[in-house]
Amino acid sequence: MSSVASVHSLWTAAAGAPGKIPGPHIEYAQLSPTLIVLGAAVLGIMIEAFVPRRSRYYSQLLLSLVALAAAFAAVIGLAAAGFGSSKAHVAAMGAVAVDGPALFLQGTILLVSLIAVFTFAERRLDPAAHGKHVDSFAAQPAAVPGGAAEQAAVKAGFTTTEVFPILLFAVGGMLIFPAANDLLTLFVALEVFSLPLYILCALARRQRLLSQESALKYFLLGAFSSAFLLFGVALLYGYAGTVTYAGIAEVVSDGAKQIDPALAGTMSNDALLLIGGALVLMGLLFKVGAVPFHMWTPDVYQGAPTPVTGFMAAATKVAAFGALLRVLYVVLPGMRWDWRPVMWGVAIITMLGGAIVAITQTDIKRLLAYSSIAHAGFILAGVIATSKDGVSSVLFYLGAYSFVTLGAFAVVTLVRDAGGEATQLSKWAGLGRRSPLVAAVFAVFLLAFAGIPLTSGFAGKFAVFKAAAQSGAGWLVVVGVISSAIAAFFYIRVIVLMFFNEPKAEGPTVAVPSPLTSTAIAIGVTATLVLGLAPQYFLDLAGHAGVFVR
Amino acid sequence: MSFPLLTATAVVPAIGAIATAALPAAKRTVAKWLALLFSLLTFALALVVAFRFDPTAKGPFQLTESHAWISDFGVRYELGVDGIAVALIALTALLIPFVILAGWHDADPLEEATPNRRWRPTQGFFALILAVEAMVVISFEATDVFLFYIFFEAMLIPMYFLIGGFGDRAGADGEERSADRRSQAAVKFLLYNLAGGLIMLAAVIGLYAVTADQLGTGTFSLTQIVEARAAGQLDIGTTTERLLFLGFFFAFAVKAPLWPLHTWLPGAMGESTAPVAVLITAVVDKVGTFAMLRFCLQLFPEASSWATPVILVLALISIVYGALLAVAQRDIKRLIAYASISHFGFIILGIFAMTSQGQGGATLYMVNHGISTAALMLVAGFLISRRGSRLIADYGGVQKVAPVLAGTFLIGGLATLSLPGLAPFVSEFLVLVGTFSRYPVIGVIATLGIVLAALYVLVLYQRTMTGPVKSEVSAMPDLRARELVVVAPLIALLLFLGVYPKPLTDLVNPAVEHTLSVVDKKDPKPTVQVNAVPGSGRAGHAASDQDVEAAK
Amino acid sequence: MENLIALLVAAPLVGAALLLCGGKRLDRTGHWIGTLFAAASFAVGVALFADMLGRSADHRALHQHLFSWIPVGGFRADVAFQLDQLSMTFVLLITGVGSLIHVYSIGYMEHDERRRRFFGYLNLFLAAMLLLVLADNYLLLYVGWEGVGLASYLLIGFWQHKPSAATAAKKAFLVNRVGDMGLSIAIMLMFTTFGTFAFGPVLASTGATSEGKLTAIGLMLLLAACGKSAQVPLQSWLGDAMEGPTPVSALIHAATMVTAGVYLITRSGAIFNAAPDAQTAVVAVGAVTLLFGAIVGCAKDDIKKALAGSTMSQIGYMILAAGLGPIGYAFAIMHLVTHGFFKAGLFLGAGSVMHGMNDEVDMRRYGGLRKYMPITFITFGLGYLAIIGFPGLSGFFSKDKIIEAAFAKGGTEGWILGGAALLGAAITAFYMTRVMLMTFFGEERWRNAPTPSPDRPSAEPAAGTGGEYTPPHPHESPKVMTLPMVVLAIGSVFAGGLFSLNEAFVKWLEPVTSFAHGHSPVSATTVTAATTVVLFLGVGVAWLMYGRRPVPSLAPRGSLLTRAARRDLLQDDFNHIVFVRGGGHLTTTLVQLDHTLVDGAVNGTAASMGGLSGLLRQLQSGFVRSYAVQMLGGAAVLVAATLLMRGV
Amino acid sequence: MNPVYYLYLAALLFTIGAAGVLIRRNAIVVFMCIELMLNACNLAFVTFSRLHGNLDGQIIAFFTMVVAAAEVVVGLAIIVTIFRTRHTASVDDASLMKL
Repeated sequence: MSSVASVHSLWTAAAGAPGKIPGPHIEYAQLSPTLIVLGAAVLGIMIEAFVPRRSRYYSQLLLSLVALAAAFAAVIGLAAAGFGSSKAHVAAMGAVAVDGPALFLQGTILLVSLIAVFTFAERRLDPAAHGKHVDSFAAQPAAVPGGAAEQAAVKAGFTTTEVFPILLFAVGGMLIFPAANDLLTLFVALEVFSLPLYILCALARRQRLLSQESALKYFLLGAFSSAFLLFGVALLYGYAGTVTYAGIAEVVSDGAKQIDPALAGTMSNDALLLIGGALVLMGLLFKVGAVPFHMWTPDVYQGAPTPVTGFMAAATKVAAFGALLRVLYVVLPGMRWDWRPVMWGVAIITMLGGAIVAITQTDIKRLLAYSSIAHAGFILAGVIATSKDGVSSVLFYLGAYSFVTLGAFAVVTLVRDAGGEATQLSKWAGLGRRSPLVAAVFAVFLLAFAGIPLTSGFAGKFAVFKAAAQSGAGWLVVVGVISSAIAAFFYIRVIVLMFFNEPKAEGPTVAVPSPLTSTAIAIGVTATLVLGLAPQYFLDLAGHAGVFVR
Repeated sequence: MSFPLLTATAVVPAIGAIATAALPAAKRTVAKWLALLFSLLTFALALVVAFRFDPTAKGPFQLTESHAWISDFGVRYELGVDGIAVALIALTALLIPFVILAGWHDADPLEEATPNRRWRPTQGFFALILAVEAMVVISFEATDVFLFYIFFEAMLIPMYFLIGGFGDRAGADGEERSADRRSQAAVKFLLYNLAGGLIMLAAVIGLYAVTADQLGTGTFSLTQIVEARAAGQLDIGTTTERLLFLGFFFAFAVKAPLWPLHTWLPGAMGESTAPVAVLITAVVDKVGTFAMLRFCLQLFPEASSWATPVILVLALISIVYGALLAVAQRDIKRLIAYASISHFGFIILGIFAMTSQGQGGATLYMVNHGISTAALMLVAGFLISRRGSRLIADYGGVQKVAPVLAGTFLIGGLATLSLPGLAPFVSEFLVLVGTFSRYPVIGVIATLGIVLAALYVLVLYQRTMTGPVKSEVSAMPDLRARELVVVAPLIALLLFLGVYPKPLTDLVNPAVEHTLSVVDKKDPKPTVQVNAVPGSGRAGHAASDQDVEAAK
Repeated sequence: MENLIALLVAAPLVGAALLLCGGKRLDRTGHWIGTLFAAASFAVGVALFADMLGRSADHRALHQHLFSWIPVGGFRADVAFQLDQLSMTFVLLITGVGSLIHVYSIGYMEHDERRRRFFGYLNLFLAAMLLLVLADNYLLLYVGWEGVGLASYLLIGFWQHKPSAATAAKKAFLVNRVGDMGLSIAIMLMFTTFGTFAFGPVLASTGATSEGKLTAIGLMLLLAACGKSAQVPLQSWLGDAMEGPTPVSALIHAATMVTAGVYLITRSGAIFNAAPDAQTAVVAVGAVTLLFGAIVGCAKDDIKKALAGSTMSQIGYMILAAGLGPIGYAFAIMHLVTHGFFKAGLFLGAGSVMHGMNDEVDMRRYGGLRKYMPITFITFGLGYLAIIGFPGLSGFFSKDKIIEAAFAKGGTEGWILGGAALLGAAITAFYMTRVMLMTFFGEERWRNAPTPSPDRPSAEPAAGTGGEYTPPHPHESPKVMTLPMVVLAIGSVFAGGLFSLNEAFVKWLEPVTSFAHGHSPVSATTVTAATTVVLFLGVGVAWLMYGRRPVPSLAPRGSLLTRAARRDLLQDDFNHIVFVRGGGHLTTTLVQLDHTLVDGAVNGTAASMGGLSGLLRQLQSGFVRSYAVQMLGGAAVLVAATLLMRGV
Repeated sequence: MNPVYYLYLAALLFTIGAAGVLIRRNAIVVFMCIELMLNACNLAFVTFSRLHGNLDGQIIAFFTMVVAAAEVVVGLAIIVTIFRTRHTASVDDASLMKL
């Protein structure tokens, strides 16, 4: 029974004697994480409306932290209650799955967003304007940059506290995305977390032009790709006559059965299936940032406010890969032999493309963007394994990677000069001399990206490649290895820059952050090292969460 | 398992590294002494290991420790040592204190450098050295392929900072140029080795896939794999095995370094300070050759013997090529670097000769080469620090003004050309005999190496130490007490091991026998069986008499 | 008793250690310490000799096993000594002559501030040389073999501030290394063949293996011998080795070290006996060298170089003899010993002359010195008579026997060898007479200033006293120097006769080297007569050329042969062109290769990556619409690929 | 009339939309093209819904409209802001970030 089917029954009932309307049956407890976050988001809007400006910042911050923490607790509770393994099932009348992967990913997303909130709330990095602390978001985004309105807004000490509820909306969408169990929910969730992100991208306090440009690009391309996804959904619906994963999977696996000849043209028409599947995949790959759908990544990462970039880079990837996994493992396992080779190709060009183009980057944020593309390739290698190991390895990788990314971008926010963040690589020269600690921390993140042993990056990479190798894609591993060798080159370049080059006179200064960012970075480093030295516990976690419910 | 001795041996220097790094900028001298203390502590532990180790005992590994670590990857924290490992651990632990002493002032911040309480190069220098020691030691102890791999790779990072971060201020040109030449060398070192390591990673994963496929659960335990293979449970397909072997060997050949993968070494050794250069060639590179012996051969016996001919030829090329290039060098340290390439050729030759002499010799060679190169390179370092130049042409007649320095330099050089009576001779001759007894032609060509070695060493000595005294060196002070303390023990050791290497051979032989048994190779038997009667040539003349009679 | 053997080696070794590590505090007493330890070693030698004589011929060999040196697998190398008659002979020669030369050096090196180190090196040499002759296996012998090489390197280059000395030392070591290569290959061959390389087993079982193997071993041993004993083609280093202090030339490059090759071949007799081809090679080398050395000796004006040439040629005799097999071994050793006496004496004499002549070595700057340094003159003269084989003196007995044995080889080979040996004897007489005349007779050419010439940098006043030329004041050397010369002179007079008393020496060595009487086509008396005749011929010619008319103080251009001989018969030029220059080119090209090819490949990959990256970057044009196009294209490819997979 | 034709129409509309996105410069128009694509999807949904004889497709169409509306809100907001700052709505002008 699917939600839409219930309505259907309503329609048929209407033909006969009027009966009472059966309400849909929703397991609120099991959806609690999502509901808490979205509820908090709504509440946040209320706050914007009713709470006086001076106390908005703190109330919003408090609200978001509490909400996310509560949601995380709820996830833990569900997992503890066994919804991750034994009691895993499909809730909300087939719309949302509550199972291991879903919970694991939701947990990761929530943690990541929790840390992201810290970086969002940071207001010590920029010099205080007119005696008021300012964060990295525009005082009044609608105002023309440098225009009178904006100056007034700055003078008045406006701050865009809306970012917190917007963030929460995005998180809500991300929580549903990997749990979505029918294509409609998938599409809606996609939009629910994309739209807030488009807005967030446009809110940078400094370099507004870049920020707005990135928002525009992200929005247009995002909408474009979601249109493709939607069309794909339509075709799949046409193929299977339903949009529930289980339903489609059924039709896919045991092909055409008892269909009235009237539908012979469409029903179980493989062309529909294949094209539809491909288009849906494309939509997801776009979010993942896989070549050739990666074009938005560097521009958006560079233009967006760095806290937002960090949040996007970490959380979006987690959510998107979650959804991708579910689609591939639940909807399309029947046609594995069709999409695996294609995905191999995608994975390879993604790994190589990301690594190679990154070599010649000169902006740290763009560099990290390309590295995230390369990493998307590595993760895809695990996705393609189509085995329980594959799933759990991807889950682990996502967890490890998201923390490293958050930490790295948090560090980027610290290195500043007169024009705000000094993202020009050349300006980072000799950072290791001026402030060894920050440089060392960043070096740790870079080494983790490079997959040097004893960092989480290595554990993740090994897990993914192992899964790939066992699924018989040995040469995929070789390519992965080669591209990580290439990738090592530019990570090392940054390290050289920081430690072995003489600092420039007009070089950037490292701002002393408030406890907020410090904690964020600290958590990042700890996670990186712990997951590198003793990953077993988390591997087990991911391992237990490796089964999808159908 | 009582006290985890092996872990302790690796952990102590690690702690030392952290402690040293933690010291504030002002406490430079303290840092030095602390580092020295910890290195000596490690040496003491290494000695304990050596004495607790019983060469005659059964079983490949001793003092073993085994704990679960990452069961998902089939990885266990498995330590254990055989004779070879013990010898190399002892070597490492022995050399580090000397390296630290020799580098006593190498990392003192330049005077003109602005006082910066955050920037603590000295602490960093010694901490990094200790970190390298810890990682090297544990990779000698690891009997789990994955565990080994992790530290094999991880040790690149501290090495990289040592090379790139600290140079002798003796570049031909200004500090600025030499600084970026240095960082280039460091980057080359890192990327080259990283690439090798990543190729190996693919092979490691492949190994896991194979074991997981055939043994049910994937494992990296060397002993387990060897036993399974012996019991016939594990049968890696020929092609797979060869591919995996190549993956492993490539990494080790880069590290070792084997021609044509050697080009990172001269740069790295030339640009870094003498102690760091010693660290590279005498300690870190040994991990490569050691790993060939322990992992390549034991994990992939068939593939090893399949690849042997090619490898032998490459080793041969390394020997001659390295020596010839050493002759043509203008830079003292680069000369020593190329000499090392030649020597590594000998080591690899010995390993893949697959005879007990060859492999025993190779192992001894690792130890002896470590000591001799350390002696030569450190003295060279002292020399360079005095004159502020690495160019051979800038020296001349040093022998007259600094006889002790020259003398020690000469002894180091004589060891490098493996003069009988000094340790390297024993190992080199063993390698040659071992190779010759299976591959006569290669053995003979390799013997050319001893002539070329004499050439580059003596040319170096003549150009720097003899002849009329150059004005720049006329005021050169002789070795100081600290420097003598560094060099004298090394020389004494060279002499001792040259005259009485038995302790070492006794340590190594069983391990070598075990390796050969795993590879399933036997020493070729002599064509004539003689009843070895110790004693005078009397018998000989009886025979010769008969010959004479026959002749008539 | 055998426990004393180690003492032989240990004594000088300890001495060396003391002197080299002792530091400045020993500067004043160093030379005495050195001499003491040398003498001690000699005393032990004598004691052992007495003991050995006390035992019957078959039980004279002693054996001492110290410890197991390198045990790996089937490879067993021990540190063990073997003292038989052959070794004994060498021990006495080495320690005896060695001690004498120590004494001599006390005077000769008096004014050198590094005298202590000099004695240290001398002791080191003694130790190594004794190790060489006492070792009971080839590997230990190899240690001594290279040990003496090292000592000679250090001593030749003792005056390191002179580039020529440093170069000569390096050259000596390198050429020797080539020989050593032969020795090590020989040892490897033995190991693979016999599974051991101890004298006993190897020599006992030569019968059990193929002749080919033995020939190979023999040739490799010969190569080693050529290196150490300065035989053609590895002879080039000996002449330059004269850069070293004269006592060194006397001890190492005349009496002892250079004869190690003869020892090696004699010791390995059993191998050579079973490998005729190897023997032929040996005799060939010997014959060629004895002529080569003699010719070179004729052309040199440098007194030491002339003597060096003669050393070469005399050793040629010994090698020749050793190559003859059982009929020759004993005489080879006998000549070796007598040669040890008179050649050492001659060198010490030369040293004494130089000592009196401000280290002038050019014989054309000598002349008429006999009345200024009588003792030197007499001792030198006796040595001279001995070397040219003047009847009754020791050289006569030993050389005569060798020539005889050469004929006894039989067949044309015998005639050729005998002829060569005879010719050699004649030339020897010639060049030694030349030396004698130029040095001690004729006008006193050193009184007038030298006529400068390009090939004589020593034309500048040797004393280096400013502008105008001050003639040296020739004078007799101090007792401490003349005494050893006297002793050696006595030796060179009587040793030969003593040895030949009813073949005492042959009988003494017979158990070790096995002796067989050669059957000479020409009777012993004829040979003796012939030798005597050619001897006087040589002397006569020399007298005509250098005795009758005055010697020009500047060397005449001379015939082609003379000029070639002055340049060591162009051997060095050959080496220079082929090895030095050729090698130089080779290495430089290799360096280029390493940089451009091997390393270039690596850097190339890195660079190409960068280039590729630069290209791909261009796709990121910054225009949304181009991004959209690429996405669309990607989608199309994705769809197409999926469809292709199914083949729909 | 064969309902499949509707599908062809949908595909055609989708393609036109996509082409428009690629061709047009004005952000607003580009955006409208995207809307066109979404509506093409709607048509497809409705058609399939008719073919399959269940209502899912039609329901989805409603959802799509809502989503599209939301997109309009966000999209126009962004475009308007950019227009304010740049005084142009050409997407090609927004190309500061490249390479």
